[in-house]
Amino acid sequence: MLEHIWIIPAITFTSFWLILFFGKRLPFKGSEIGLLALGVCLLLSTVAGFQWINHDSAEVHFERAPVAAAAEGGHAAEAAPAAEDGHAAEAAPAEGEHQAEAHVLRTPVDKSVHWFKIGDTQVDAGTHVDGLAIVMLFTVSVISFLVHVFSTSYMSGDRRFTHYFASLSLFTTGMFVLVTASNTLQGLFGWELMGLCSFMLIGHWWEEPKNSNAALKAFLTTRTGDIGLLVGISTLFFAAGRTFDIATINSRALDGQIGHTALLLAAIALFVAVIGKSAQFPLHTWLPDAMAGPTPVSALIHAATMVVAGVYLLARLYGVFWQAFSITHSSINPVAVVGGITIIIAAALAFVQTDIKKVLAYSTISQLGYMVMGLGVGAWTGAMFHFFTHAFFKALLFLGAGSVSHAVHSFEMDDMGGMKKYMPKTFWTFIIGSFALAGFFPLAGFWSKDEILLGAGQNGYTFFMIVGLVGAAMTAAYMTRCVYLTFFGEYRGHGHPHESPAAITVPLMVLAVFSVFAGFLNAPKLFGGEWFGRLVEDATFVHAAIPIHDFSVTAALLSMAVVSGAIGVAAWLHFGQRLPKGLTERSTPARLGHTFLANRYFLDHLYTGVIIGGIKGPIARAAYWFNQNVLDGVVNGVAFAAKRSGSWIYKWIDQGAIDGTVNGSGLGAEGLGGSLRRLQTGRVQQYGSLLFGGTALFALGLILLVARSN
Amino acid sequence: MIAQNIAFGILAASSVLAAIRMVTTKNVVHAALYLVVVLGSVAANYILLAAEFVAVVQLLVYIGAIVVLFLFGVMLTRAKLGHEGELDNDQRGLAAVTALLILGILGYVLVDYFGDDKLPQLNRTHEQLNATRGTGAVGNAIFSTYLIPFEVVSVLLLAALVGAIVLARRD
Amino acid sequence: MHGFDDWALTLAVFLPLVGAVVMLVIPGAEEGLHKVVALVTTVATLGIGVAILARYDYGGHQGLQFAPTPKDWISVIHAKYEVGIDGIALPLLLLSMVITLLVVLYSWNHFPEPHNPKAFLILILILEVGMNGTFVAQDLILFFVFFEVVLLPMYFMIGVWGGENRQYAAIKFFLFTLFGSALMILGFLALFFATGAESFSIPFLVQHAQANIDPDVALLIFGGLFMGFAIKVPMFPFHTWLPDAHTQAPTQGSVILAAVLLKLGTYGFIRIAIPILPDAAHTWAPWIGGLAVVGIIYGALGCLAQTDMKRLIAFSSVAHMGYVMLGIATLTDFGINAAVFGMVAHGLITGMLFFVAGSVKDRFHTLDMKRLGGLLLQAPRMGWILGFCCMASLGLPGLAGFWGEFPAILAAYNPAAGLSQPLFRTYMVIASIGTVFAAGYLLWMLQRVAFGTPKEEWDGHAIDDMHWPEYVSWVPLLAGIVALGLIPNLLFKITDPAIQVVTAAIGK
Amino acid sequence: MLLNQFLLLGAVLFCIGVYGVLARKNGVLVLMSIELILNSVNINLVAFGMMGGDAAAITGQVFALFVITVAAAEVGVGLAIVLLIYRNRTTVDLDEVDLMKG
Repeated sequence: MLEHIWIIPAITFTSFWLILFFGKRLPFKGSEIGLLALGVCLLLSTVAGFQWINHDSAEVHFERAPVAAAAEGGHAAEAAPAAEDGHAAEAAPAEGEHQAEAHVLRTPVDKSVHWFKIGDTQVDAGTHVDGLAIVMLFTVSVISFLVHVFSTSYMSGDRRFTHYFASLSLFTTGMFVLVTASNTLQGLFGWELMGLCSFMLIGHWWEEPKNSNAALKAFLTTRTGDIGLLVGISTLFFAAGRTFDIATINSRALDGQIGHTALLLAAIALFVAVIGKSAQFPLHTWLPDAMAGPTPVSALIHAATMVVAGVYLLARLYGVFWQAFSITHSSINPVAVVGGITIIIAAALAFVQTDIKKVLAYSTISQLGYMVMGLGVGAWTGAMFHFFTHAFFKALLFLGAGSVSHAVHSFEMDDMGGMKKYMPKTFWTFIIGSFALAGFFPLAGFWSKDEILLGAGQNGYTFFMIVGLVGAAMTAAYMTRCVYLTFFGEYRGHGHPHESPAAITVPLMVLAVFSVFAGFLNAPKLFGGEWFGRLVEDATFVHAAIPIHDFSVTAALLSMAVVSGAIGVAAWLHFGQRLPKGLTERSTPARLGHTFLANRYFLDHLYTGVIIGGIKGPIARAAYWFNQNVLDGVVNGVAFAAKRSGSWIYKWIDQGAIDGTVNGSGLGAEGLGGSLRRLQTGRVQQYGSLLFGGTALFALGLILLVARSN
Repeated sequence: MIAQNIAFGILAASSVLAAIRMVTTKNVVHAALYLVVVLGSVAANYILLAAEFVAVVQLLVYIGAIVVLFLFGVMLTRAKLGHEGELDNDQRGLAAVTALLILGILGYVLVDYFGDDKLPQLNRTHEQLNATRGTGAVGNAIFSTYLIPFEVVSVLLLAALVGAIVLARRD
Repeated sequence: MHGFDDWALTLAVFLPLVGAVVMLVIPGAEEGLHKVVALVTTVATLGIGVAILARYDYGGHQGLQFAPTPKDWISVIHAKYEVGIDGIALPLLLLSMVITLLVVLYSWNHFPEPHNPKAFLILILILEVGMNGTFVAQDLILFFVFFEVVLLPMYFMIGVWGGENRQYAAIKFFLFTLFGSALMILGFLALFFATGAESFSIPFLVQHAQANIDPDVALLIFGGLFMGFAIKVPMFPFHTWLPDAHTQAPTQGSVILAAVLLKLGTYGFIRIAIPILPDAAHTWAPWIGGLAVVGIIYGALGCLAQTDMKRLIAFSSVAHMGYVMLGIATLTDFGINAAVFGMVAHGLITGMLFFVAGSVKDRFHTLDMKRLGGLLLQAPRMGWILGFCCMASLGLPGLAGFWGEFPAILAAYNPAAGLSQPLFRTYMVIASIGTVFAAGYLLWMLQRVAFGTPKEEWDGHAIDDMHWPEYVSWVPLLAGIVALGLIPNLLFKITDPAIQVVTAAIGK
Repeated sequence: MLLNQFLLLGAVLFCIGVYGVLARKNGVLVLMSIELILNSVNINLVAFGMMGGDAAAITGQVFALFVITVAAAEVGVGLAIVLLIYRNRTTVDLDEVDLMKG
């Protein structure tokens, strides 16, 4: 299976076409094809997972860099390249308490076919399967499969049920292509394919302008980030010696074969793409708007595809970022900073939302911030682990929100309340998801978040650990608010809510199980061993460079305390009805703060109003004006001026007038302002004179040329 | 030789002057008459160049037919026989510049390339001339070497004839 | 088959002319017969094209193929009838054949006012003669003649079957291009005389021009050629004829104009200007690249200001040809490969967009985007095809447009030796920004035309979805877009050996 | 006699003709100017013919004859057109014949 991993995207791609062309004629309108395809994919990726676990661990040995050295400052850097060259034995054991421990890598499985060739550069299309790809494949398959199941009920009776399933298939294909890609160019294929599908799915109900606007915004924002991707891929292509191959790029970057300037340029450019795709500050604004799409799509976008594509890119080309930003050497770098800012600002926004999906959307942004920050501070494994656990509980929460809205026909939390007693299954699974998201022991989110925070602390990024803790507290608090508003108190909506059918609740329960137990896969040895870490870390480039840290009870206790405290305070405020009423009316700073948040830091105004409005409005109009009046004016003006210059020269010769320059510029200006029609006098003789005059001038030029060349 | 040069001088001067008057006069009928002068001078030039058949055809066709046609045209379009208000359009300047430009270029090229090349002297008798490049020779050439072009031109004339009739017919 | 190889190109060029002559003698009332004759002619021409494709030697043979011994044509000036193709001309020749066939098919029930299928189809066939001829000509005079042959049918097509402002557009198109041609022929003559007045043959000039022409003179000559080709491309700031011509031309005219005629200019750069005067091209390259990226951004801004769908697509051509020219300006194998790919891709995609726009106009009698909307509700298939074309046009990977854009951007990172890297990298970034603009205006158009609900004036009107001529003429293009997008080697395999020859000359 | 004296005469007449074509408003006068241009070409043809041998001289003359013939045809059709324009518009002023005006 590992050799033939291309089958997985091929299945979903085929399913897309089948649904598109034959879906409408089938009894279940094409949903059965999608379900079947994803079921097979899930099966195959599970098989692939088992094969990977049992895969030959070839003799590629390396030693872990000592943690203490990294934390104490800089020695790891010397150890790292040495270790990679296979001389780790000399370099590593010298340091302190953490004896370098031999790891055995599973060899990645590569398979490629000739794609195209230009000059001496041959580009192959291929698959690259390693631990990271396997985990991604599995996660994507699970989430996508459950989303398919959920959708059969949730979307039943929709206007474009068949199209919807076709797009889901294509969407999943995009993510599969990205995660199995062996070169950046293929990655770009998957990346943009997802952009296309998100456009189609967010704008699924395109009859309303609001939805198509959101779709446009999502596509354009991510596309803006893609400028970086294009530039980055180009830079790396040449810098790494005319290759798109990811493994080669990573190893050359780590070997120092790529100049630092080029590397830095590429890393910054790629990071811009990550910011766009993974909705990091300041390009995060599209994600909340993307809630215009159907809820299961939001689950898919947020949990397993699209937005995590950016994080995946960051993780996949980590060698580049690692070297370019000197992640071990510094205590601050752009990746960590952007991730940190995103955590806080998105979490803050989640407090003022009244739409349950938007709360979750901002929470996704915030959690993506964790992953990005994790990668920024060198906690590679932690970040990937957080992606893994986040996928489950975020999908759970979105589907749960979908389930609630299915019952009350609204996403506004003002229309909810007291759902606990109407929808017990949804309620309990949602609670599990919320606690997992908040990072409550021993649910999934706790372990992964903890690993990121620990990494930040130990790698010398203390400030970012604090940011992470603050973020964790905020997460716990806003989720408490969300749960309270949705499930507790009195029912504020209309109609009669009821529990959702099995097609909706079963996926919720499956996800809930994952949310509870997924965390133990990489829990410390005490609780089951760092199995996940060993599984994914065999990714080609991680090598010895990335330090790993033992579980720290102190850190865990600290984060638990923070989270519990936040939940406690929030619960006390909400459940005890102690929220200060009318605070925004009484206190000016509070009102300003609320306005600021309610307007999402005015970033949307900046983008939509100022930048897009500017380009689409005045700038485009000015360019067009320039086109019509200046360029066309020049054309027409030339004709006009030619016509006029005849009489002008006549006068000039006749009268010996001297003020030629003034007249000329005046005429020129008149020519520029000349209207479109001046060229087109329809007078044959004028055309004739231009023709004759032109010919004469050309002949003149020719004579001069020949005279010169003779 | 000198006689020929003097003749040429007179002919050239008269044709150029007449041509200039032709394109500047304000009277359409006068213009046609100036055209006659130009065409006549050119015909005389052909004789200087020992092309008497062309010269005769020039006189017959141009002055005999074409100018008459022009005069008919002038009459039929009811131009006044005297002065007319304005016969030129407003781009005389441009036209003059263009014409002078072309003249300058042509002149430069001609002088530069042909310099003082002399026309060959033909020291032959009248009979010899007639046999080699006179009317007889021209006639032979037209009906042997240039037979096909001649036929094509005939068809062209026929087409023009039909075309002119179709265009000018009143219906 | 030796005989076929000698005659294949001549047949490919003049077969449409035979068809046109046959149609001339058929009375105009026999519409059906005219359509059949035109169809048979174009199919037969394409058949020859396919045979050429089959017999083409894809291997190491890098020179001209299907090239018979040149025959004397105008012996006074040593102009010969010299034809031949290589990997650069072959795809474009086929593109021209395919597009003509599809246009004839599309015309089946789409004759614009004032109808007259006889004249219309004859013009299309004559256009094909000119287009095919330009791509196979290996003699500058022959090239020039074919290049100009194209003008007249297009002039009449716009001037007779065009929109309201057709005569203005037609004259503007004609004069503008003629102006460029004049400079171009001047350049050709200069090349001829400067190399000793021996031959107009392109292979001959490629070998002898560089060594025999004074560098300063070469710069001037390149300037003349540049003007001629740049107007045809069209490059900023010589593009102003294009939107008018496109907006006014009938659908078929727009398709041919966008799909094939614009390529004559870029093809001229790759076939004539750069190989013959590589050093001058090297000096000019930064300027060409600069104009190209200005064109990219400028075309995009122009698009954003439009309210007319067809005019928007026309402006998008300016932007897309900017990528092609950027690729050429890098003077690298990647860049020029991208350029040829971009030409073919643009031919397919923009051709499709104009087809769709034409069909929209057929149904709604307007292309004003303020009055359109909800196409997806009234004619879902057409709407989705429009969406597909927009995606292809904005360079989505997996579709043909991507391979014209991305390798050009890639090549700009590392232009040919001696060109300023910082400058071209700046171009690269600007060109990348252009991709966002492209997405912006295309999706904006899609949103306004296809999404939403129909405007009141069309509410309740039954709008036909696609007819069979639309199916048969569109499906091959759509399939081509996908096939080239997924397997770019289909094209790179053909173009690359020929382009290596071109770039090798630059290295020297 | 110099070759150039004839060629230059031709050039002068040609340019006068060009001026006339460009600057005259009356259709008939434009046609006359065209005759001037054709005549200048004829002078050149015959003069060039003189430079070669007998065959060249004959060729030059025959060409001149053909040009005269074509000129006659051209005048015939041209005047017919002018007449038609006059009949339709009661003017032969080319400035007002602007069907092609956009």
